[in-house]
Amino acid sequence: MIKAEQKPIDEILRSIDPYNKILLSGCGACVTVCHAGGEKEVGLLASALRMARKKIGKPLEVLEATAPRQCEPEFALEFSEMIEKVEAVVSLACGVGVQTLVRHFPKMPIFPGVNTTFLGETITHGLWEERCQACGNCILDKTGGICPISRCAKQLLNGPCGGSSKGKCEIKKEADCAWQLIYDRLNALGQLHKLEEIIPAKRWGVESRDSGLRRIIREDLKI
Amino acid sequence: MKAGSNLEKILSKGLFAVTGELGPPKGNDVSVVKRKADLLRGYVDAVNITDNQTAIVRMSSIATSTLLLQMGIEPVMQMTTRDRNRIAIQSDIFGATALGIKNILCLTGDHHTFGNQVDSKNVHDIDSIQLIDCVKTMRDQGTLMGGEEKIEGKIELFIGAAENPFADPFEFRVIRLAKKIKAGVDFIQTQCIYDMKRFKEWMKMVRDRGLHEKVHILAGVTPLKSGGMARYMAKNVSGIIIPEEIIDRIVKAKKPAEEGIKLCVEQIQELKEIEGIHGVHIMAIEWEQMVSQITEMAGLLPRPKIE
Amino acid sequence: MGQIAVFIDRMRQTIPNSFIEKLHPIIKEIPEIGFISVEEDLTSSDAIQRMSKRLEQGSVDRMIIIGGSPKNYESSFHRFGFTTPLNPYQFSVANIKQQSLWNLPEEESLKKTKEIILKSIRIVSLSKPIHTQTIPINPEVLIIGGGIAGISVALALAQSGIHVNLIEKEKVLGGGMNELRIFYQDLGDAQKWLEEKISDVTSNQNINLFTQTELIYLKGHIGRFEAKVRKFDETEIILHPSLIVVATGFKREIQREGIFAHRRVVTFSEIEKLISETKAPPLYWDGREIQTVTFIIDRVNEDIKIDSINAIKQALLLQNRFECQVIILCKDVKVSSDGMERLYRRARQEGVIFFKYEEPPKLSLVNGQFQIDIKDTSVIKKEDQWSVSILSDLIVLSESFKPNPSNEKISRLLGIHLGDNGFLMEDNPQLLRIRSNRRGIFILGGCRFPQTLSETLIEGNAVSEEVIRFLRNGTYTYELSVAEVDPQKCALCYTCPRVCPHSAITIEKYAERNIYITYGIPEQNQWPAAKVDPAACFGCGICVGECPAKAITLRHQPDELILTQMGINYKHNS
Amino acid sequence: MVDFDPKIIAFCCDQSGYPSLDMANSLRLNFPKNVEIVRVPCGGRIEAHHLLRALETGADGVILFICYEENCQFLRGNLRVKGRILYLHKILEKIGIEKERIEVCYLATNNGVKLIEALNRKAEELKRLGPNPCK
Repeated sequence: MIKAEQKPIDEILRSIDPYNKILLSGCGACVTVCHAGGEKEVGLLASALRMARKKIGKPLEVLEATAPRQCEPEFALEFSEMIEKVEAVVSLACGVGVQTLVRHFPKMPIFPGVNTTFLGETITHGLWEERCQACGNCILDKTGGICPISRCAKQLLNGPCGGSSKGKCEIKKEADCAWQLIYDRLNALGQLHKLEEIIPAKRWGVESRDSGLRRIIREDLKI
Repeated sequence: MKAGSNLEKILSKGLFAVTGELGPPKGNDVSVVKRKADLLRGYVDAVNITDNQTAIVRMSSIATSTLLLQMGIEPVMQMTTRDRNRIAIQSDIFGATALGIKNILCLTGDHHTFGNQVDSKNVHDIDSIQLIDCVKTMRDQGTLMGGEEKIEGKIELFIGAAENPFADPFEFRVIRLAKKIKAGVDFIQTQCIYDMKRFKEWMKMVRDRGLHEKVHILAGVTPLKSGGMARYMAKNVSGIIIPEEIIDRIVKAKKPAEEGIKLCVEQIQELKEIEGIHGVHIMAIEWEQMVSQITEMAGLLPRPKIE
Repeated sequence: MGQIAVFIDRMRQTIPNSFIEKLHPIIKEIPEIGFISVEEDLTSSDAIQRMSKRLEQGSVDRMIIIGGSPKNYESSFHRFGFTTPLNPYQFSVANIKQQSLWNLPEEESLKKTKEIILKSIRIVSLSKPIHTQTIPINPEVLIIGGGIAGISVALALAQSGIHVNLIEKEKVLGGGMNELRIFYQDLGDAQKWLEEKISDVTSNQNINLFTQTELIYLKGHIGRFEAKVRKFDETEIILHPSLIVVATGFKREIQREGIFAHRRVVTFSEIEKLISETKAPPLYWDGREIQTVTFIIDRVNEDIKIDSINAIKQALLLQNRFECQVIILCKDVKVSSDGMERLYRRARQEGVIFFKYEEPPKLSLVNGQFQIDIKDTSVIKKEDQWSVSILSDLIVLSESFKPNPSNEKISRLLGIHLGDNGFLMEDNPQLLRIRSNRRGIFILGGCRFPQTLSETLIEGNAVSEEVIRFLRNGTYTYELSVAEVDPQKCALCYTCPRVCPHSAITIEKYAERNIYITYGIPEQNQWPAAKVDPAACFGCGICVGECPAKAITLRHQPDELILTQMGINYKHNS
Repeated sequence: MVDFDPKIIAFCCDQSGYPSLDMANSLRLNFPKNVEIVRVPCGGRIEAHHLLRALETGADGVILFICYEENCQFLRGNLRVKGRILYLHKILEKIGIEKERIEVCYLATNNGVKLIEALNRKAEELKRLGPNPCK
């Protein structure tokens, strides 16, 4: 799922400096799961913002609301009534959710409250790691199910660089070398022969974000 | 002949090749290049020109290689995929070959966070093996990468790559070498060797697969200047293994630098005896003046002249 | 909403009458008040009876006490079995004992007291009644592990008419007890005793015995567990125990290296077998007559006392029955269980030699005998300690006691905690150690910590007693003062199942997808959400504090009660 | 030092804080003047937003009386709340509020004297810090 981290409060305070009444909107999906923008975080941040503004003598009124999933237009529109009452919105949803609000409330200033960080999984409670870069053409079948694009610092597709040492990456010593993991896994599966194949260069410019705005169109689903 | 470079000629004649390394200046001061090149002239068959090594911004390897050509020294132009996408890579190859460069070393490059432009975006459009494939396609098929598009003119390059027998997973290193050969590499320069036992083990794996007959392997050596340098490299540089006894030997020596040179010469002599080693690559980092002494002591002089 | 009863507790004249007189007019001002009653000591049984009678008249539906600590009232109500017609959660205490309010200057004291009383009234007005729930329970128990711990509990429960499923991984019952041949105290035949117990188990109608059987999964909670076990022939059986007893024991292990690999270095189990099988002296081992035996204990297992006790028992037998000279080398003699101190003294009287060591004894072979060199540490000064050499025919060595390797799997399947040492963990050292962190699952015997037979049997009795008491009524009643998840808000983030200390939360399909189907909703029409099992929840509120979606409320202490206690009118600003 | 009676909200865990409070009451120890007691079943029940709300709605300081580490009846409630406090301290630092205004004090069941000492010390400290600027 999408992982995000809350922005530093001073940055959010700077964004909303000109306003006296804002809506702080959370999202009940990914950002709730990674404890960055669920209802609890909304409440905490609202209190913190109010306190910070009271301290400098510019009291702030904060409305709080959390949508089940902010990136759906209908859920975003549920904020309509509240948005009419405020001067600006800080959204704790991921970058997608923020833009859903932007699309539906063209005249309202809307600021992000989190930094959307990556697509990742929970390793243990409180530790998340990147697993996918949405490159647009999955190669996990070739690499034993471990993604070198998101997990190798150099996105190498044909084996580890010279900096792989004792299973760790030289760039981030706490990170496992993706290619060590791939080697171990293919070894365990008895599929080391897969490593002998040269994986051709990826078609970044056609499949990934380098191709410009990507869209998925399902004609059959269109209403 | 694929490119007709001096290095290619020596290797294809079955002679023991010697290559050196030159780091371009952190600016446009040509005199630095000249001074370093003069120290290597006549002692090596070709000189590697690094491409923004350790991601420190330096004079480009194409420009520096061209300066060397003008001085009458043969360069091996290093090219990393860290900073160039396939448009820039192929364009640079056009330019380099037009300027007379005949050797290329295909690398991924050190990670940009090690350098002095940590905020930059790394490219890694293709990796080193795909780069080898790209150069080979340009040379042998006369087309651009992946396409049918014909190249105007003829690309002649002797294609090299690096390999590190000391990184992990050890068993993967030979597979990776085989992949590079499959992609079309002509010669290999290895990471600097101190752990002779592991290197010999690796070479045995290379020979078991018959790879030593498909590629010229140049063993990398780096003379150790001091005990401090040995310790630092062993501890901080991933993919370099320096056995304790070697560190000990340098640390305990009365004149560590001299001992370092002596050790390096011994290593070259030992490497020469290994089946499948076709040359050495001497990386005397900021110590180019010692190359003459090392090659002399190791009995590698004079370097053959081939017309 | 009905009216509020006010009881003023003078706490045995702690609060002066003059102060109470001043309180009356203040309280009377409050509109919700039904009646006011003053008691001398509200924690006494007759006062509580009076209070109960007063409340039965039914004019009020909630009450406050003005007095001391709520904890006092709660415990004495509990002690005297006080049942009011009021719901116990619609009750609040204005603790004016705090700061001895009556000792302050009059104006300030009255102002504060009024504040505290008003706060109590606000709290009691917000409190919602919390009821109890009763579920039927089967008198059925699952015991995992057929060692002596499992056997003893199984027999005790079966005798009380409880249906027992006893599963054992191995072919035979007995577990670690099979190594014990002689009792400690009366030196009786332990194997015979065990065999009788095992035959009792196999012949008992109430015990369903599954050998070579393992637990595969467990669902549900106390009173309603569902366990799947797999037998050696791959058949699977689903059981529905109300409670589970884990008694998987521990493992013995010995590492024999160097001289310890010699044939005449034996383990406690081997010498026990030898002693019990040799009828009369002399004692032979490895074709050699044994005259001197040296025990080396505390080499491993430094904090476990079984070795000490075994060594003393065996030493006495060797010394008396086989006329051997016995030496015991140890770091400490650990005899802190029933009668063991006496046994130790007897061993000394009978001539068993005890030597304390600090540095490990050195062993060598001299003319076919072991020479053991140690430093005598009875002298405190190190330089005065002299070396002692002992010649011995036989060395007895302790095996190390290791956690059962299956503990990890058991802890994962059952949701009970594993300690750092690999043994299963009791819930809380302050409580009964047979309770696991999960309600309805007991742990006993060596799977928690290796211990002597008698201790295990005592623990077994305690478990049996708890189980019987729980199953006696055929129903289980618990208060719904627990955490509750709103499935609509649950983001399925798995935070609460991970943080729940009692494994009372699981992700289950239970929420209703379609509002038009009003009951008996089939599973495919339910969506998954975190679910707190009210029978298993202890009501601590940790999950409530963690939930990122604020989907969990603590029924007996929702946010509004906390904010009211803080003095905030919770409606404001929220 | 500003002369005022700082308002302190004291959260008391039912296992340690509240029994200690009872003990302090029985010993008739002197409290600071302005203290609100909040009784919670376990330290783990205390949420971060309760503490911020406390400061926001007029408290000058908050103190949590919870069980010593490894002594929680619910195994990890005290550790969880400790984590929440660490997180809150970061927030307070960012918005320029002294993090000393939120404090944890570990108690056993019978630490009545320690509880009162902590409360009095807290009151002194808050007097030194001055009134909460976010009231």
